[in-house]
This record gives sequence, C-alpha cells and structure tokens, in this order.
Amino acid sequence: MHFKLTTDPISIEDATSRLSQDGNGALVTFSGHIRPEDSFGNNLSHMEYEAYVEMAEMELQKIADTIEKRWGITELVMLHRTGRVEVNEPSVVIAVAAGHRPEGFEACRFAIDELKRTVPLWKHEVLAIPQTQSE
Amino acid sequence: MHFKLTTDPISIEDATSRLSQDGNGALVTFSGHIRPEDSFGNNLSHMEYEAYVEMAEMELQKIADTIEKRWGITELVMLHRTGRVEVNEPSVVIAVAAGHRPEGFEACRFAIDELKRTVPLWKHEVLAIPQTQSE
Amino acid sequence: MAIQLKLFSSMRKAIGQANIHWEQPVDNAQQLWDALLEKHPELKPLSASRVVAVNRQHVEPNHPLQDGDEVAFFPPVSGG
Amino acid sequence: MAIQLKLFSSMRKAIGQANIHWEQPVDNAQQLWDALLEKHPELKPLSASRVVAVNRQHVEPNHPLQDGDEVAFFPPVSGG
Repeated sequence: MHFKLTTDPISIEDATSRLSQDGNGALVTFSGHIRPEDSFGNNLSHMEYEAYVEMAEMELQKIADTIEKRWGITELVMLHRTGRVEVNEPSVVIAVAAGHRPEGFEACRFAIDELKRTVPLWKHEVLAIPQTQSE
Repeated sequence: MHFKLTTDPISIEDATSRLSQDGNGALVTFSGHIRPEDSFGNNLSHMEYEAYVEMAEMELQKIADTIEKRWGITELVMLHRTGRVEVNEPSVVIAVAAGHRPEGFEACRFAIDELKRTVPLWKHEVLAIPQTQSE
Repeated sequence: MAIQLKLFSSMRKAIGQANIHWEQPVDNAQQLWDALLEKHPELKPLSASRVVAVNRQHVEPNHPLQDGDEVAFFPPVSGG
Repeated sequence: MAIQLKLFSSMRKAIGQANIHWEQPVDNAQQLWDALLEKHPELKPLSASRVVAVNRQHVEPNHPLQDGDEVAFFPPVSGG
C-alpha cells in the first residue's frame, strides 16, 4: 500500500511501478483527468487542488484498510495532485493488483468512490480569461 | 478504437498512448497477467496463446461496436499477446477513456468479460519441469 | 465442394493438423463434424465442447455449408 | 483553552485565513462554529454545508472539545 499527495505530475506508470504483480493475475487502474470545460461549458485555464494533508493521509489509510479487509488486497497505490493541475493531466491515479479481475475492478472503483467521498481535498476551477477580440 | 494481436510484449502505456484524453475525465485500464502457478499449484514455465486471428479481429470489432453503442465510448484499445508469454507478463491490456468514471469502469469490465467469452484465443499452460534432485 | 477446414487448440492437437482442404460433399456443419469424426475418431471426446464458426462467425451446428466456406472447429475460448 | 482552528476551501476564502489560534472557551464544535460566526458573519452562508473534523477525524457537531485539539471546518470534499 502506497499513497502520496504531491505537487509533481503523476502517472499510471508511477502507480503501477510500485505494485508487485507477482501472483496477481489482474491489474486495474483508474486516472481522473482535468476536463477542458466546467459544467457550464466555460473553458478552464487549469485546476487548483487544496488538501488538508494530515487528515487526507489518515483517510487514505482507512480506504486501504477497508480494501485489505474486504478483498484481501494489499497491492494498492493512490496518488493525488495538489496545487495547480493543467487541463487533461491526471489529478488522481489509483492502481490495484489483485488475484482475479472481479475484486480488482471492485476495489479500484471503491477506492476512487471513497476518495471522492471522504478524503479532504478540494478543487477550484480557474477559468480561462477570454482574449479581447481586436476589431 | 484500436486493437492488436501481437507476439511482442504489450503494456498499459502502449494502450493509453493510443487514447485521446481530450475531454475525457476518466481513464480505466485492465491488464491480465500470467500467474506463476496453475490451478493445481504446479509451477508454470510460461503460457502459450493460440489465436484464430481473422475471426478474433472480427470479434474484437464487435466488442468495440457494442461499447460505442451502449456507452458512446470510442476511445478504446485492446491488445492481446499470441505465442509465448512469460509468468507475470500481461497477456491482455485494455484501456478505455470516458467522460466520467461509471461508464469508464463499466465499459472496461465489459470489454475484458466479452473478450474472454467470445474472442477465439486459447491459452496452453506449459509447466516448469522440476529439477531432478541430486542425492 | 471445397471447404477450408480449420482446427484450433485441443482439436488441432488431437489430430496434429490445423488446416484441412475438404472436398467430400456435406450439407451442414454437423455433417462435416460427423464425417471428420469417421476419419479422426480421436476427436470424439471433444464433441461435447465443440464450437463452430463459418466464415469467422459463430453459427449453430445445423448451419448450411456452401462451396468455398471457411469452417472452424474449436473448444470454448480461453483468452485473456 | 487553546485550539488550533483550521479552515479550508470556501471557509478559508471567506475570511482570508487558513489558521486561527483560538483561546475563547467553548464546549463543543458547534459552539466553536457559532463563536466563529460572530466574528466572521461572512461565514454564515456556508453553515449549511459545514463539515467538522477534530484531530483529523470526522465528528458530529456536538463533539466535545479539549485543550490542544485541532479543529477543522470545511465544505464537502471535492477531490479526485
């Protein structure tokens, strides 16, 4: 189990390189990326993530504990950006290695759902300022 | 949509590098790896995959068509090894980029389930020959 | 009648051949399998798990065959 | 009584402060929030969506406070 909050770019590779595949038949990853528009269709310049770091680490640990208890899975990596994240970049990456695919998919889905529900992180959309059109 | 049957090693990166993330908030990948033992606990030397290539490509295309129809997802990559695959290596990699995570997870899970159900590929376990013990 | 017959996995291994050029007249896939069994009784144990494809499409055993068809017999798939 | 009060996201932005050293006696988290509102009425619109953590654990508003506690107020999380 490994988790990290970081201002540096993160990637699926970062996450999977920390997993042991040995004996695990299934590897499931999820990454959440900054979409180019907000829900009103306005263009985003970028996203800013804020974290309550110490509490976030405790909540991530709880997610890992639940996954180990429920599915017997210990090969889990959760990475989340803080600070500025550009459009299309991943803000979160989760990777799970499991014996078989059903529990791999379930645990990965559970991890991201729980993260979004419980981990004290907040996103702030920064809109692109439209260029003044020249006449 | 891209699929490939290949004797060369495959990776999650191979798959994700062929996806457009633009506008897609969720990326879900699955890879299936050769486990070191068969179901009786015998050590595997490696796995051999056999394919009915022309039909496999048609079946993969059907899976892609269903995913596009059901979830509106076009960013899908499916890679599968043929021939010899070593223990712990991935024999199959699937990657899906979707607007949001529910359909990303569903489509990725559907793709691997359907692949295992319909695509004419067969695996043959090659057991490790135990070393003769010297007295 | 000319049929390109393909065998995969355990079917292929049982008779040691992957491709057979078939000329004996048959009406459908089931008849082809039965005729094949006469020549290769070692396939008999595999009858129960036989899957048939004609021209790369899954079909029922009674699927009619035509000159030039590609017919494949194989066990249930096990990819992934 | 010394409480380390932390505010995040919209709470932090509303008063322009992330950390407050709090010394006025309060019995529980709800009382602390009410006292904070008196000093910073601009937080009022955020009351309905207030989440409370004490010593980095989610708690109910009536959670009793002790000297040395770390108390955080923030809106619903939005990570991922």
